[in-house]
Amino acid sequence: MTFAFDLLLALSLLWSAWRTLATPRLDRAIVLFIIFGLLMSLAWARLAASDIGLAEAAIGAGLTGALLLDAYGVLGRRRGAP
Amino acid sequence: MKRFSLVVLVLSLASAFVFFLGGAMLELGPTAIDLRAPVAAHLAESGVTHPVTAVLLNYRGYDTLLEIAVLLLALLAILAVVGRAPASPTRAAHPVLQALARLAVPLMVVVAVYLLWAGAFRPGGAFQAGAVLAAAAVLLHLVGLLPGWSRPRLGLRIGLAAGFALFLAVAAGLLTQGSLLQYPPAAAGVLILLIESGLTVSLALILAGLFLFLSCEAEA
Amino acid sequence: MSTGFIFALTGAILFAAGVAGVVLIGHLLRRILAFNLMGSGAFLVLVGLAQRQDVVDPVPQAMVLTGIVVAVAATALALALVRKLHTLTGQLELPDDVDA
Amino acid sequence: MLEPLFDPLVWLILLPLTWAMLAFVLGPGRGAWLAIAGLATQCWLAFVLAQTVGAGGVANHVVGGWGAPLGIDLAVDGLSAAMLLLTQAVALPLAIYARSYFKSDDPAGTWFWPLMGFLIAGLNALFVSADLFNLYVTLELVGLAAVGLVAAGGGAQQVAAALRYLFATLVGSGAYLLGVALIYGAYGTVSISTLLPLVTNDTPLLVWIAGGLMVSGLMLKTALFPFHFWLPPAHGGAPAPVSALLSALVVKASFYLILRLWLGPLQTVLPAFAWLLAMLGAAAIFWGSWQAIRAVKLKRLIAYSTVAQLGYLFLIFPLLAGHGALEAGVMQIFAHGLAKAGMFAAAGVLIKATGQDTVAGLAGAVERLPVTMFAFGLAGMTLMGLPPSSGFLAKWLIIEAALAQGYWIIAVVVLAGGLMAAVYVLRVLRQAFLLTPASATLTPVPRMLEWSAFVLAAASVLLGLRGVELMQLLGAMA
Repeated sequence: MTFAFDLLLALSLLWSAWRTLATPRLDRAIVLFIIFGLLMSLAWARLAASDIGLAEAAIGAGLTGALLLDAYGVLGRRRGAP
Repeated sequence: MKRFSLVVLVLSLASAFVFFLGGAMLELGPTAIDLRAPVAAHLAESGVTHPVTAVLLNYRGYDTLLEIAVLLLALLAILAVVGRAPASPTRAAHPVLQALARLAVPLMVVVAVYLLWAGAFRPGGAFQAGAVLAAAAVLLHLVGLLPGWSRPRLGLRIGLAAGFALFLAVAAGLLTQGSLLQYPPAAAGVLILLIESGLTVSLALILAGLFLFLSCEAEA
Repeated sequence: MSTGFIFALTGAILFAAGVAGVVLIGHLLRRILAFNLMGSGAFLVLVGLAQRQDVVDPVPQAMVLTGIVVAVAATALALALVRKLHTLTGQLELPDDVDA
Repeated sequence: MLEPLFDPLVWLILLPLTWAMLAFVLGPGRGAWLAIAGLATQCWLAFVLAQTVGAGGVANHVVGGWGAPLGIDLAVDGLSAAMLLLTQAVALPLAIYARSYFKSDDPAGTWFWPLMGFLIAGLNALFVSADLFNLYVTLELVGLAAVGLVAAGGGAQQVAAALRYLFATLVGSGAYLLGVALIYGAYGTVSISTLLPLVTNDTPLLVWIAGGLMVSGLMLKTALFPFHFWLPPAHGGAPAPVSALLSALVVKASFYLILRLWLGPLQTVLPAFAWLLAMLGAAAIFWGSWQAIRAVKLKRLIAYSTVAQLGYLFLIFPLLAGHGALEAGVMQIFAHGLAKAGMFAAAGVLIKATGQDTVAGLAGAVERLPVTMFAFGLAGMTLMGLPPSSGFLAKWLIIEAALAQGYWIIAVVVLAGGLMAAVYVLRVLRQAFLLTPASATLTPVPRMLEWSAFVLAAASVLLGLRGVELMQLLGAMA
């Protein structure tokens, strides 16, 4: 049972990583990256590493995601009004 | 065509790499050294009861000292890249959002303090606490209650550097004990909590700064 | 197959995909994403491989905490540079390097 | 035994961290004197440490008192002591140079001092560390500081160069980190001294992959051909004091780490790649020199010369099993470090004076800026390998070691590289000896700039006469 869950989680990680790189729209890529980060913190929980899980959720997915979204917003706005 | 062959080349190299690495990982036996035993054996002298915190701030505290230097350095490099930007007007968000933020932020501060205190004996610590505080600052910025930072004034610069300075001072002061960062077992708990408190404040400011300095530049 | 090993293998694939992304993708924001995938892959290998018998090892866990902070520092710097480049040139890809 | 409180080994890390932090708190553009005072003290500390190591073998510092493998050990042998000595000896004149170089309103100088402090701290921490993961953190410290210095206050070209450099350095340290992860998986430790007895001839495949990853990552950071693509724009586009720091020290740090792994925990793995690295080194010498001969811009020329000169370092790997190759490599690190710092510093003066960064714009420079052109010539002498310079000594040692082991092909490469260096150095000097065009105007330059460039270049020549002491220091190996 746990094996099946681990495998599913691993596959979801790979899927979200692949979509992050391959999806044509940048905003979706960033959202997928944040999802990837949240899946990572689940993986850390499965590896009994709650410290990393907390840090990954807060820093990896949260702060990095906010930085990316902010950058995307600004670059998009600039592009809209040249 | 050239582009296509590059893609094929890189992807086949990557697949071969994964194939060999996976095989090599499978054939691995038990390791010659097992650090779990010494980590557990010295836990009583380390000043904390949570093994990860013991590694992070005591056994391998020197890594963490340099890591804070990396973080401070990254902020510094960003300041150097961004250059001078005029302070930007904040975009005021919907009053309901602002009210929600006013409610959420004190809660986040409480969570941060809890995480800091919990780090000594269970998952948590300065990094997570600092990240939550930074998130609170970012939230305040997004709803328009906290302006983006243009240039760090003296007070802010002191705040950004204080955690690192405190860590550095403790590390150097402990040279009197025989070597860098050699905590005396009796005082280890207090010193680690002192360092972590300083780090929480500075980490929060630095992590928030990564966002707020950049955010300011964008609107210039 | 242990949990540790599954995630170590996942990490290896993520690392390879991340490097391939950094090499192949021209768009700079996307490259930053690829770099982060690469870093996450290395972190998973570090903890997963050390815990391949599913016994918790705090040493690599602490190392990964250090690594995550370094990675976010690098990401923020990269974003600052990309934004600056966009301000100066309006481009989100690296221009050709010329000696003139 | 030194008092722990005054252990120079630790203070070589703590001191630059302290002045970097204080310079940041002091604010934009401040901290020059702090840095110069700190670096002067560090020079003295590095000298004391070298003497201790020369007399007593190896200096250690057990951080936290735990000892490897639980804690992190710092260790300084002859090789580390030599690198520390070079770092402080190059950084001090460059700091004096930079103080005059950056005007108070120059945006590139706003955060120069704290960035330089973190860079020097990272380099020193790298040279003393005996723990593979700790080395990763120091690599990132050095890499991010270097990128920050390249990008600071720059235009589009510089920012693009910094981004290219950043991705190269991050992928490089990422590959190194994965290698460390695999080593930890295989042995359960990342301490170099603990690993040494564990490494036997039946190395598992995983450790081979780890070695390949770590060395490829470090090659990318050292800009070994064909991974050199990021170096010319970054080193050629940065302000002169930054170019000098990067070319003289930063690329050497990752090379030092390859050497350290080669002589230490990966000694059963890496020698299999010796001729591959030497071939790439030879290719770097020819390609870098050729590009330098063709370069339009002066600093571009010097940057490509760095690509070529780094090639010599990789020629020593097939020779390391025999005698004298390590001495040859370290002599080349010193020769190129001092000469290239001097040359970039001189180029900075020329660019400031003539207002343009082209080789063609140098006409008449000998008449107007004799000290600077003399410095450029002395540094060029070292790069060409003319006696009595340290460059001559380095090349002589490589050829001697190569011929002693019957590898005459390496000797041929070294001689050919020297000839090509002569072409690009003389190309600059010839232009400088032309008559001043009537239209040329020259901005006056602070004397301090000219003389600090001269000191570095002269040191690169004079070291050739005092090479014996350096060789003796290297005798003190772990």
